[in-house]
Amino acid sequence: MSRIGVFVCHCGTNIASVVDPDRLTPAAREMPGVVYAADYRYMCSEPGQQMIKDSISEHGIDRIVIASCSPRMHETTFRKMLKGTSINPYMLEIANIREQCSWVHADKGRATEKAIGLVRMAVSKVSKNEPLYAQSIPITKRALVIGGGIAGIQAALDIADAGHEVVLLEREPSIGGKMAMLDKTFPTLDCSACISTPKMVDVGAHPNIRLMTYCEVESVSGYIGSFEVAIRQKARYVNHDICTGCGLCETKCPVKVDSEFNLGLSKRPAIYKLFPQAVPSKPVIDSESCRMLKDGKCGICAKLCPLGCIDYKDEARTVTESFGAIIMATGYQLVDWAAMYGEYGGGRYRDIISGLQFERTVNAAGPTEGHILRPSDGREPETVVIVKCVGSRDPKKGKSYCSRACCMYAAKHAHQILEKLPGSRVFIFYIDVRTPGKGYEEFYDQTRMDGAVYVRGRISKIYEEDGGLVCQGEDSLLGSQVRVRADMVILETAMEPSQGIEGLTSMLGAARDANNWIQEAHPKLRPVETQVGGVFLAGTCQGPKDIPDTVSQASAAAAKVIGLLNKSEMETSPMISAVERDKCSGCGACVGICPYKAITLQEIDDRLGAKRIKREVASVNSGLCQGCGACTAACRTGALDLLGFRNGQILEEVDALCL
Amino acid sequence: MARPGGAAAAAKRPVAEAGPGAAREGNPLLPAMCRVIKITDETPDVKTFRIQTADGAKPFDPMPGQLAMLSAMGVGEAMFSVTAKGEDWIESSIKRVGLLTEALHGLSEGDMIGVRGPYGNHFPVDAIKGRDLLFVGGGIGLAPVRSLIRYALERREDYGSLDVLYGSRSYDDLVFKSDIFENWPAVCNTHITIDNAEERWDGHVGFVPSYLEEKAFSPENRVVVLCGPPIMIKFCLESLMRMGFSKENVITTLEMRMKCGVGKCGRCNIGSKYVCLDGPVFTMSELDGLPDEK
Amino acid sequence: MELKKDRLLEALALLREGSDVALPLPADDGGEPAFRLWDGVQEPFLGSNTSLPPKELLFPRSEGMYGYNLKTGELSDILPEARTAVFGIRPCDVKSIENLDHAFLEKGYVDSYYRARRDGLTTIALGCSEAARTCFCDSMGVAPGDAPGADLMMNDLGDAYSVKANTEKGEAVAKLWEGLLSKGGAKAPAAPACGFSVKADDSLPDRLTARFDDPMWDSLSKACIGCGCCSFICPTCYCFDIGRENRGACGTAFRCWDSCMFSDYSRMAGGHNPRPSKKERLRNRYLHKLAYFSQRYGATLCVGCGRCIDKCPANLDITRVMDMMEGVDANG
Amino acid sequence: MSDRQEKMRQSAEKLLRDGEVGYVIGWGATRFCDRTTPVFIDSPEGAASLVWNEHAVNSLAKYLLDDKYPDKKIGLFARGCESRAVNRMIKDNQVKRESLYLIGVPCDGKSSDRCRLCRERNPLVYDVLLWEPEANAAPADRFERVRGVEAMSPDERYRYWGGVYDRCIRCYACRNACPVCSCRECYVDMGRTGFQGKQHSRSDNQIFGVTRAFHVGDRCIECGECERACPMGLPIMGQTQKMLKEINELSGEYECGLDADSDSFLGRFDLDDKDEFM
Amino acid sequence: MSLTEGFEPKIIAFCCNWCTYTGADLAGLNRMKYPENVHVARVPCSGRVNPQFILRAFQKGCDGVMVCGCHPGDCHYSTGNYFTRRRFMLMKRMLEYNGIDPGRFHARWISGSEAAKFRDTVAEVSERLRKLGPNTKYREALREGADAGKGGAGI
Repeated sequence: MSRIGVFVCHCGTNIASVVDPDRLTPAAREMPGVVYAADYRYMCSEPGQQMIKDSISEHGIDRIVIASCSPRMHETTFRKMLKGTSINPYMLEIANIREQCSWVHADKGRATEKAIGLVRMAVSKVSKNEPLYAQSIPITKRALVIGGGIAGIQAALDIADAGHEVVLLEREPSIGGKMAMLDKTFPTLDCSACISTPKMVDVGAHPNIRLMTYCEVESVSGYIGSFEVAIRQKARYVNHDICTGCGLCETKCPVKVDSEFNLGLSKRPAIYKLFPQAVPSKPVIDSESCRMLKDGKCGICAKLCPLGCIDYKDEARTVTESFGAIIMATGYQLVDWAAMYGEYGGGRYRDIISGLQFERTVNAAGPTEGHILRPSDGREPETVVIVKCVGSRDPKKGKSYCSRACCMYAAKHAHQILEKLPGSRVFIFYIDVRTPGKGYEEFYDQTRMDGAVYVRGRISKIYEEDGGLVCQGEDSLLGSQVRVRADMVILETAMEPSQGIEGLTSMLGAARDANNWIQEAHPKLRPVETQVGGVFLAGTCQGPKDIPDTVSQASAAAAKVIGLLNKSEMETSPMISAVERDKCSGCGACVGICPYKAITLQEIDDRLGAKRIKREVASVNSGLCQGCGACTAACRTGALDLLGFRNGQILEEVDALCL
Repeated sequence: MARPGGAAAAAKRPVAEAGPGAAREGNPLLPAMCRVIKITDETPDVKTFRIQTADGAKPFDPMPGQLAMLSAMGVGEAMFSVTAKGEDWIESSIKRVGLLTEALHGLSEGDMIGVRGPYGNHFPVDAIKGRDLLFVGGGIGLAPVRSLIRYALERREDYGSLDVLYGSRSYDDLVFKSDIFENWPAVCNTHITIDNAEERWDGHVGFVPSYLEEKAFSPENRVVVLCGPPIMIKFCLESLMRMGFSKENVITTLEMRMKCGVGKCGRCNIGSKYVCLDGPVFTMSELDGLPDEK
Repeated sequence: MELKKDRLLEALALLREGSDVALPLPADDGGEPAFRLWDGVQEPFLGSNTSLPPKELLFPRSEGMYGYNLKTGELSDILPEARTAVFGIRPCDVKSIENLDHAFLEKGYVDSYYRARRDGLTTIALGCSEAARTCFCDSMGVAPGDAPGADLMMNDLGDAYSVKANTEKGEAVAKLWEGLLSKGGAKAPAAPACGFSVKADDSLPDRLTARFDDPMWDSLSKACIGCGCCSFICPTCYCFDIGRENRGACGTAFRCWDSCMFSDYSRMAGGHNPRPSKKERLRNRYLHKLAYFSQRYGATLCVGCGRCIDKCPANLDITRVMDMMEGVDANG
Repeated sequence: MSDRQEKMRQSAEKLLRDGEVGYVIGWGATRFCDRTTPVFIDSPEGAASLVWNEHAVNSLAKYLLDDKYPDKKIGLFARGCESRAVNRMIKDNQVKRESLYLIGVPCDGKSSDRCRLCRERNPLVYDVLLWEPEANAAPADRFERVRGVEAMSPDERYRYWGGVYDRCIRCYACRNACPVCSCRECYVDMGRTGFQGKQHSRSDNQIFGVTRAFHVGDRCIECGECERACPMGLPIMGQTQKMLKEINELSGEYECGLDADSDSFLGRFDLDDKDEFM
Repeated sequence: MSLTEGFEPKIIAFCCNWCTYTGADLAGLNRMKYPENVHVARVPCSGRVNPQFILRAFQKGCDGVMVCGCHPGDCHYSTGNYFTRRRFMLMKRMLEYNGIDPGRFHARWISGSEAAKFRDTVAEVSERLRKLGPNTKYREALREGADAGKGGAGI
């Protein structure tokens, strides 16, 4: 028989004024297994705790029930208290007789009855408690940041500055991400490259940061504190160990293909740096277009290179690295508007460009050296139409969400056009104008004063006429049809998660929301964590946001990682699922239910009579399991059970209530 | 509708006439509430419980080898051999293996425990009078044998030489340490062994069957009482056969799942025998006549 | 003496004044017929034997044994107080009750619960006038037309039943029915031939146990699905489990039917199971029916009612093992 | 009929002679001409005892669970119902396709009430097909009986099921015949957890019935073995079928065992599931 | 006098630790008042609730059962309550199909901030069950004298 002690807290008068301890305590004494029951004014106080500790040794108590405030309040307190006694900290149950009894009921008699019921439930449950022991898992003091945009750069720098090793992984040949492509940033209009490239350089030079560009994650295993990540280094065909980045090779390459960085507005060679300020500032060969790699004919770059860096036989390599924490900073991409909006020509009209293409156009280092020119004929546009919410807030065609940054960069684009092309006209078609940010509303006002014309309504159709683009839509404020003949149209398109997010998140076991953004652990209180322990979020991979928000989230994620890496080991909650292998038939019903991919089927050796067999059973990874217990309800045989909330314990509670 | 056959059969073996089951309005399935008056930790998973009736008497007077049905109230009942008895108590040593034994291990001194019995036959104490006795035990298997050792020691003059050969996996797993190291060596020959060498152990190391052969006990006028895990029994029996013992002179006790203890519920049969009534004590030659379902 | 058929319900009603009356009755919705307590109105189902045996009257599916209090240690016996007269019980089932008597009342211990119910039971048997095709009782020593072990024996005479008291209890019933009985000279027609017959002589138990290690048990048991159907519908299967049901400090120990065909039946606390697979379990059941019981109590436990043959989901047939024993002697 | 029986015997004999399989599970004769029993043929000579007639009623698939780790392939005569069971067992990781040799025998309809709902007479998975597929007979209205119960008032429904479970003898033939019940140890046999009382009472029987329905309902292949096996003739498929009916209504056409890949309803979720718990 | 007069239903509410249990605590913090009938059993996630718990509650004598968790999408464990939703959508229908009155089983999403919703739900369910009266269905039969301390549960 268990020897249960029950301790009833008055909580001053908070409990005692409604629930009668003089009835409750004697009633507890009568419950099966209870060998001692007492009450006190404040159980959580020093003398209260001392009294519990004394009673434990005096009465040979092996488990306790504390009838007090919510377990969410003091469960940890009392567990800590038990650490100094003969009892395991998990041999404790709390009957919530304050928040869920004395504070919500007025009738003293009935409230006391209910409190007796709650204590009886706790007594019954605790009779089935078993000692649990927290496991401690060692922390590998290294972080992996996936994605080398501004979010990843910021997070990597913060972690590295705190003294921890970081691997910054980028799948493109250079870090920099979308911010490197921008011209100016709102609302201050400072040059994007001027503020981001120094950070890129810092990353490249930081002793604690190892840059792994042109790399992709192949697989992830393990859990918080010890992830094993297989990273695939794509073949670069250029030996970066000796390459100085002189750039000679690029000059004579006979191949010209669309530049990714300039979004097709210019060409690049097959051996190339992503952009002039690329970090690392060394080229790679694009195997898809290189003549030597495709046909074995060319080899000019190899001949040119003074250091012999070119290696056409280079192959992709996979390395496996260990990390204690992972930050996801995989960013966004713009939706493929052409595929969604046939009524805008579906990509047939060259003078309809995306906002990001405009950024490249207006950038001094861009294909037009900063001159705003129409792609079709290189003429300066006189009338420009900017269409917002292309793909955003459009559940029928695109995304139902707001992409958050477009209102501001639409205003910025308008401002830049009006400034660079005096006398030009800019029409901005909008659904709403949203400017919640420091200096944002002022910037928007300024743009209107600059002469941008805001028209409320969606453009329903764009077609070509006489070398111009006719934009047709409704002015929903006036309730009339509008037609604007424009020389150029800029579509401020929606953000969507980067390509490949599905594979990466499923490798990690991280969830995605309805729109495929990575799901944060809690939308309010744990916005930079995922529900996978040790995996954090920075920037737009979690949802659309602008640069300031991205950078602050990156720093926040970095702070979480630093906090984690500062420990050499961490305790995991012992209240996790456990498998009784004898009972498990290996049906796998639990595997798909687990949100953390914590359960796998594992082959074990067993005997069947005299025969040796191998059979599969469920196996819970204690580093990944968070103790939700969803698997236990799916396990028909009850082979899986949740420690601390075992089936038997919950059934005891049910039975006890019904007495 | 009394049947004459029943009474005749009952006369043949010790029946719980004095037990609480029989005393309480004849319902043999009704336990008596007794008290645990002393608990001894034998090994990490074996405890010995000393049990007494509520008014301080012996629950019943078992013969060596007989069984008691013990219950943790509200959890369940199971059959255990009575390992010792005193003036006003009986003792059972219980290994923790399942739900019920776990509950019993949770008992404290002074707690209540349900008792009924004694059940089953007993070691043939009269038939082996005058013989040399060799007790061979392994692990918790010493428990049922202990009752007979104590019986023989109390009637030392009735029996010839007494040898106890006992082994366990490790020093920690040896049960009844005060008996095997202090009480018994003074009055009989003890031979203790453990499976693997340990630092604090300077006694014999090795398995029971080989130790048995090593000791080369003569089969002459000797009866062996053998109890332990099935695999040990098997090898010991082989050793004993090699040493020239006959199966008639090797006695063991059996364990089976039992619910009623009185030959009704059907569980513990081996062929037409019920372990709870016809056993648990059998000679090896008797077992040879039973189906191999143990 | 005889009882006109049209006065049967009257006779039963008279019985019902002094005790419960159980009859073979169909289920409310026409399901399987079984012995159920009579409400005084329903017509008995007498066309064939019941699917469920009458053993429930003596050995209920579940019965309380004693109550206890965990806090005080108080114990209280729950002995049944039953007075039941059962009508329409067939000779095979009467024989099965004799077997249950052996099991529950002999060999040193008397089962108090069974004893109480048994003392209160009066058996009024009805001889069979027609055999089901699964019947083989006459091979098992039961006369389909006569049940000497019944308190009162009745046989179908066409428009009446013959009535013959075998015991004091039976005479008491006859006396109770005095006003309804008439003198009748008609002799019961010859008992019907069983559906089939098997050879089950006195040497069968020893011949069977000699084949304990025979490979035939493998082939016999392969198709078994390991349910407890045969045990539960068998009139003589009497295995039980003892369990407990707690409500706070109070609890009840109860016993309920159990089947040796279930895997957990013989499994011990440490996990060892002396009968680990259905081969060992089926063998044990067959041998218990046909060998072990006779070796212990001198009576074959199988009474040839054929219920298990009729109901087995896998169409297993206990008599197959008897057929296989033809020509096999006890020395293997 | 006898032509087909001959084909089956020849096929089994060849498989055994060639050592392709360790044994073949089929049907054999009993004492009664209108009943067959599952047989396990392990020699080529034994194949002659195979029987195929309208009384070859029992589903054979469940026996695969008795031998989950065979040394050699198991030959199994598979009709529609066996093949659906096999699919389900593969999905539940209970048997491996590669350890089976499925001898497809399109079913010509059997004399059993369990075939009432048959929607697939032909094996959906097999290694060899012994004869041409049969046309599927129009099955009885799949959920007719469920609707009948639904039409009752709550009290009537309770009386109906109470009556059913009063008669249940807890022999677990339904469970043991069910190809989807594949736990190593059934929850009812685990007193330790205490989900289920062992008493034979109306409430414990009912709880067994509903729990069983919940455990198998979203994987039920509607073979009807549970009802066929029930010695008390209880209409227990009415429970699992209710589950299926509701799943059909909640998530569209739903039938189990048609392939070996589909997740069961309770093993997955859909963000757009109906929400009535707001 | 009707059977249900003066009857106070016994209700068990399985509440997830992160949303509903917190919401219930908040109701306390705000000193909201609701009937005493509901007893909360804390579970980590509504996905932990095995439908068999509900059957057990009715068997042992609960008049009503509630399962409460985070709103879909807000689950602390990301997807647990989506399984809850499916499971109990079926369970509710199975219970009704077996004759349990629809008013006796309720699943609700109640977030940590919805203290008022917790209060209102408890009040509503209590009131509904008060009208329905004691549950007899699925209920184990109690042996006579079981409450007199002599013996226990029913046969």
